[in-house]
Amino acid sequence: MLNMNKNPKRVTLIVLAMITVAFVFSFMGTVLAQTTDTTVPAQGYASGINPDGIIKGSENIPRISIASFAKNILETTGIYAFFVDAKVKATPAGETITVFGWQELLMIIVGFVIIYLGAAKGFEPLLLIPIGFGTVFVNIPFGGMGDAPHGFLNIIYEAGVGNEFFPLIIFMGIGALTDFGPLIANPKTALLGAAAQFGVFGTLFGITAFNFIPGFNFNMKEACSVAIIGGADGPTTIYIAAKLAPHLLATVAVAAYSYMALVPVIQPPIMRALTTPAERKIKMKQLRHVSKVEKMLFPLSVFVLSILLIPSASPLIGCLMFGNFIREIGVVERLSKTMQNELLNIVSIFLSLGVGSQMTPEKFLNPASLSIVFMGLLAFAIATASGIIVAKIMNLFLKEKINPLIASAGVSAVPMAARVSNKVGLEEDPSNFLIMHAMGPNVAGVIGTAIAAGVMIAVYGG
Amino acid sequence: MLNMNKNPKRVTLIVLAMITVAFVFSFMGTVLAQTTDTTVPAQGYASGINPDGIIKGSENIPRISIASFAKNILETTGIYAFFVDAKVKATPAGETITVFGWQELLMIIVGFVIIYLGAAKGFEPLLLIPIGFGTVFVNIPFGGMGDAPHGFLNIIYEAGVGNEFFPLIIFMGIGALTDFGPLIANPKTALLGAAAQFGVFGTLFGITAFNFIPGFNFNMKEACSVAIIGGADGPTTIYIAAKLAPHLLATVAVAAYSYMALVPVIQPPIMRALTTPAERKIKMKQLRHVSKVEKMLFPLSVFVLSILLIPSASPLIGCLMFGNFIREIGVVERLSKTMQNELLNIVSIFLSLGVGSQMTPEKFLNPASLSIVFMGLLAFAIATASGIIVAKIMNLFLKEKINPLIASAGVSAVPMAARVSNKVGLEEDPSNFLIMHAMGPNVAGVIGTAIAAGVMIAVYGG
Amino acid sequence: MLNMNKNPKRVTLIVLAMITVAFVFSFMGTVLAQTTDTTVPAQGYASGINPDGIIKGSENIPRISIASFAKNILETTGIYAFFVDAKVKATPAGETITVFGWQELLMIIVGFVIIYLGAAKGFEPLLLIPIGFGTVFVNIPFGGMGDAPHGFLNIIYEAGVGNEFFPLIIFMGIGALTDFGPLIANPKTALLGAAAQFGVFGTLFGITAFNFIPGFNFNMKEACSVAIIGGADGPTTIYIAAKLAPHLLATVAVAAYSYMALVPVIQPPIMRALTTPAERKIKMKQLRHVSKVEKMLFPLSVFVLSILLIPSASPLIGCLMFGNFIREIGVVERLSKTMQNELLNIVSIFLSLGVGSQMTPEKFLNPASLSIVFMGLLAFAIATASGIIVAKIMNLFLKEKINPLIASAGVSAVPMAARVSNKVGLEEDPSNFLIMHAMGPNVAGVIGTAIAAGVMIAVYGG
Amino acid sequence: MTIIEMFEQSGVLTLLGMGVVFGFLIILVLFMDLVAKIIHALGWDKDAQEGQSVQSGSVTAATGNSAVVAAIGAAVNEYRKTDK
Amino acid sequence: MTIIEMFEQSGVLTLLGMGVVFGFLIILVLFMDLVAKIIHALGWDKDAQEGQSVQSGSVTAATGNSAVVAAIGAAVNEYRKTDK
Amino acid sequence: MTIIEMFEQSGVLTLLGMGVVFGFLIILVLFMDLVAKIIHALGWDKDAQEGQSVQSGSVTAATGNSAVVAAIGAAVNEYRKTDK
Ligand code: NA
Ligand code: NA
Ligand code: NA
Repeated sequence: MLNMNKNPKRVTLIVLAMITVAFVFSFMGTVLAQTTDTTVPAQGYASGINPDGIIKGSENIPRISIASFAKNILETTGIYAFFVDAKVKATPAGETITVFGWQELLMIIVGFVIIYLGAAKGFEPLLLIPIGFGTVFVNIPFGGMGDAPHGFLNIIYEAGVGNEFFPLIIFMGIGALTDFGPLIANPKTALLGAAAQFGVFGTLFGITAFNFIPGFNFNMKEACSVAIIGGADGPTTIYIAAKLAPHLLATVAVAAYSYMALVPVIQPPIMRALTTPAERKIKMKQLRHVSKVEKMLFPLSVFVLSILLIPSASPLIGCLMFGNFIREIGVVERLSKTMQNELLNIVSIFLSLGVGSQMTPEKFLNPASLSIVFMGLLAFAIATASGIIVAKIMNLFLKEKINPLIASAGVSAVPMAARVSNKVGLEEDPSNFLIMHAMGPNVAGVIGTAIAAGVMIAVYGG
Repeated sequence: MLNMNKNPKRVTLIVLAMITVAFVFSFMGTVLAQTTDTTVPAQGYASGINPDGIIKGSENIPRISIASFAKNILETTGIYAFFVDAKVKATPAGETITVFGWQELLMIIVGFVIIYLGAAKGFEPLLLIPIGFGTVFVNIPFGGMGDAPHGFLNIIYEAGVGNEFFPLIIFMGIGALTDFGPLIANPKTALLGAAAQFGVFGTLFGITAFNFIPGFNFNMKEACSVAIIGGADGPTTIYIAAKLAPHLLATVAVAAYSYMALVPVIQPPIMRALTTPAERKIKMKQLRHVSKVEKMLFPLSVFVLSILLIPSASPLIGCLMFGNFIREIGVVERLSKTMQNELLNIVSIFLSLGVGSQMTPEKFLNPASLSIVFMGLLAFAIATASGIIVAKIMNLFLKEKINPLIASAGVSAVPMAARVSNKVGLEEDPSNFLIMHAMGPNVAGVIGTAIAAGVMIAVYGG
Repeated sequence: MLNMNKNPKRVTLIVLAMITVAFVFSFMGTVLAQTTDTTVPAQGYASGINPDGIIKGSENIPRISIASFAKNILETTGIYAFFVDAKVKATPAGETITVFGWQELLMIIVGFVIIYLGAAKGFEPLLLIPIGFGTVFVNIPFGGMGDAPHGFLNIIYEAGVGNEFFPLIIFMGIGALTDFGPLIANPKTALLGAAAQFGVFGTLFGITAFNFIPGFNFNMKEACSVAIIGGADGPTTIYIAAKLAPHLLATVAVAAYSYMALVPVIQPPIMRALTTPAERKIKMKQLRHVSKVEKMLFPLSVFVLSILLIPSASPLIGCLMFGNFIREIGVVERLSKTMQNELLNIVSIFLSLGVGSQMTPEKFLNPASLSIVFMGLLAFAIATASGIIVAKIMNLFLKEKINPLIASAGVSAVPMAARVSNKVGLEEDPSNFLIMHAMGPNVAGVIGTAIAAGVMIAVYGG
Repeated sequence: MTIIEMFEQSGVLTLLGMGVVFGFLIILVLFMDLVAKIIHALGWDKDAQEGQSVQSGSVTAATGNSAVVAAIGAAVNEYRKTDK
Repeated sequence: MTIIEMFEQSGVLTLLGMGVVFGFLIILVLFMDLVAKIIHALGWDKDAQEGQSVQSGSVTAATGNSAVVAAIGAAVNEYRKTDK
Repeated sequence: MTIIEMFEQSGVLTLLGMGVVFGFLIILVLFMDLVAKIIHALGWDKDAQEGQSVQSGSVTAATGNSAVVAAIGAAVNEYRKTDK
């Protein structure tokens, strides 16, 4: 047996011999089968004795000539399709729309721009690169990757993007990656995470205002799906969009992730404008150490409170806290690692590809997309500002002042926003490290956005 | 291109400019689309020139007032639901039943108790923690996590719990983790693994007896699903329940895993009661070393024998031995690691959540659940005792006596039961390490239970 | 709380007490439920006060006697089934066929032969071992592992084998594992990868010729599915078969992987026959170093060209290049590792099991299978030879001669074929390492085969 | 729903939505304070009090060894590649 | 099916089910003995006979290095965290 | 379709299919040459020019350390197993 490696030729011969034996047997079966035929064509079936017969099963195979082949190959190039194609598709609203080849090309370019943004350092590459590829994939003419039921992207979308599955798995992974210690050590920073949700709700007015422009028709469900971008939470955004306005899913998801990547650009000017140098120099007391027991009880506490008070937010909060409990309990290191790594990575790839797969002309190329881009920016700005303002109000009552720079981290975008707080603080005082203090509002922002999402679901149905 | 990181603002501007260009294009499409409208309401559609028009698509959006919102938010709290809720559901038997809010609360508490049991060191935390979270998740009012078709837990359950998928994947992983060496070195200990199956079959009588109590109605299929708990094998238990009595799946799975965790509590008293100190001191000869070729041939041998003799057990045996063959063959280390780690962990999380998702009032809160808990305990006790008794009988005929303490490991619960054998042995003689000897019956118990499951499927249909 | 580990018995008691309380509650529910009964049998339902009653729900449970049990167990052994069984099944062509037990046995033996081939060092064990197990699994009588909808293998097949899903995931993984550097450094070797596709198209004639033999009926779609074996690319082969001739999927996949494993046996004689010793001694200039930017742009370039020129090949090319871009871009190491390892391994296991699950008598035991085995061999031989011949033709025009031994690597079978080039080269000149030069045609062969597949899909429909 | 009505609705939703968000997080803050006090009273936070010095020590070690960590990481990576 | 009948059925199932379980495992034991003898006769078990000393050696090494292993494990873990 | 027709069809498909395959790969080769020239002109390939010595150095190191790598690999493996 172990000699096999030394005699590969003999092995090959033996295998071929075995297959030949199988053949002899197999013929018996087929000879039997042959008798149960249906209607034989006039020419009979092709074989050596009847070379002019028809090959069985070849009836519906198209015939090609050099000319037809050349024409066919030419007409199935992408170049040709981009110029000539015109397909009738249905918009999410049920209206028929003609999608032209150049629109597909435009979307492919959008896809490559997303890839470009993602591939540049620090722009949420883990998400934007696969989203960009998904966008390109789905718009390839004759690619069929988004087609039901067997297209690659359709399979992925149906598996977990159009429902609760992938977003909640991602939340489990985020929970397993997150250390809530800074929030537990200084619980009042949770209020800054709450304040940032003004970015979510305030944006509703802006979206409503867009309705004054002809061509824009946002109803409240759609407005909520757009406004949640201000929460700076990818999975929550996708979760809400899938429930309230699936046709906007891709656009709001891409906007959310793009602005999360742009947090270092959007936030600092607002932070500087709303704070005085003296405020930016406020030093905060070092955080107390948090015991293991507190870290273990925290996820359970948040989960129980969410069940009692706002159960429509419980799927999001529950999965986040499930992941965090697995992390902190210590006895299930295997599961914790899997949630943080393999499972999170695999689902990230699929969720991102699936989000990208919704970036089709009939869903994306409409006025709503543009307004979503502008409203997303507004939402981030409001969230940043309202966090800072609430911090300043809190400072009126607190003995130990809060550095308002940490309040901008309440938008979530963990841990990018906390790093921005730290960076702007260091500009003013190079010895003042705010990162750990900013992590408190930062992780509270995730909880706050989940609660806001729960309110929307409670009001407008899940 | 590489300068992008240095000029994030410029990049942002460029992107916004590109999007605006896309917008110009996009309007063309929608202007065309606008023409294909249907019936316009009397007021016309809303826009700047017709601010009193109806916003398109807003017809079915509910309106909220402060009062209705407050009422709605209040009535969708968990606290309210636990007191007031009453839903009509169908039991597995098809009868309608009213599920009250307090029953959901009770199940959530049961879920947290399961989490508590799991989180405590050594109580099968890898399984009980996710089962507990699944139990809590599915019972959250307004959470909808168990609802078909898009609920998180429903997706998981349909994907692999209600069919053969996850249990068999777990068996592959267990096979890849198991070293059958001790069994190969001392094959006669396999008989102790067989003897422990009395725990499975003997429990049938107990379950039958429960039918004397009004309100209990176990038929043979249900009795088999409960009795298999005595095999101390989670995936086999789930596999059988999914085939013979899906409505009992969660209860028997939780019972099985709980008692597997309680093996160190259940077994020692029985072991001490049935053995004399002299027996407990029996020293066994060191196991011979097992060659690599034997380890490679063993999984194939067991698999072939199961195909020839009891093919209805072959899915279980086959997957176990597939994993073990991958482990022992050595040339596919990649697959072996994946089966042992990532795949096993991911599927464990999903299987456990899916099992938990079956713990609903209409399935769990009935007399059967209580009897299952007691019968599971009985099954473990019978399995332990019968293993020991058979070992004592074998000692009447063997020259090299078997220490009967290793026979209790025949229940499986790998490797917990073998550790218990070792511990009880050390109490009597601190120099007598039984762990390797006990691994033989321990892994044989897994095979034995799979065979018993095969018998049940052969008789009562798969 | 932390004392729990010290008092497991008390914990057990507490838990049992809690369950008993739950029981008290639970009875209320069921007592209510009992009232909503339907028709009670004449004897009444069984209980302690009516021991002669019928056990509710036991009406349809079969009764067993010792004789019937023994008969049943005997008739459900594999041995019995192999001798006696005869099931009516439908062939892929829709004809009814009787599958006998011995045919299932034969397929199980084929499965074990595949396992044997795979388990021997160097024979694509990562794929052939699971394919072999899949083959065995699906043919186990009474195993039901391939049955719709709940069979283990049916679930796997439906999830990703019968559609685009698993093959494209594998291509992503291969992309993430492949270094295209050698091809970028010496692009003209891409032509050798193109030349090897003669192995694909040339085989069409052989398959057509088989139609002369009575019992063989290959139409063009089937011929393409078989010919693509010459591309030596497992996922592409499966992808094409799933689109053009699903009933041949397993056979062509197994043939493709088997011959990929046999490359070291098939290629060297052809290589030696077609080259002179002087040619085999040609030394090639060391490859220039390839910059990171080139490696990053390469996957995007190939992807864009495929979209513009032959979009029907874009799903394959696109996924390959997605994986490669993730690899080369460097900022998403997490995703790159996941694609190369966990995701690739998990999907490999499933794809292979799913391929194996198609190896049933009704699909495999027919004349087509035998011819596929011979045609696969022919395809590999033509591919090898045509690569070498094109290299010799190119040498007529090139100043820097190409060693024609590297041209055989154009068949793909990465990196086996490149190693064979190196080995045959070393036989002639022990200082002439060709491996890096051979990697160019080797990876180009993957692209070339994907283009050939794209042509087939463009012509015969996807 | 007209645009004016939608502004109104947005106002109601903002007012009450922010109320719920703040309400929840304030209750959470109070609850966490309570839990922290109970834990302290029961003495379950000893690991944190003692751990302070230990933890900072381990952090230093980790930072100091970052070159070693990177080296091991690279080695493991290398090993993985060879392994395939 | 009445309760009495179900007791009877349980009896039949126990009797014959245990028969099958024991039957299968006894055949397995005999088969394994046979396989072991054949392997020994063919000399394929040399790795085991020679391996004995080697294996115990490696076990000692592994145990002795457990601190190193733990350190590397921690380092790798640390590396993974930084890596994200 | 008769057998003769199918031979004919195979011929057409071979001729044109190989044309497409060669066409695509020739365009790819030309495009790659172009990209390489542009990259060189822009000076983006400096890492490759400088990297030459560095890379060969690292390769030697990697080879030299293969024992260490294997040891670490084994240790990590061991660690994983204990970990479960
Ligand atoms: Na947020
Ligand atoms: Na067992
Ligand atoms: Na190829």
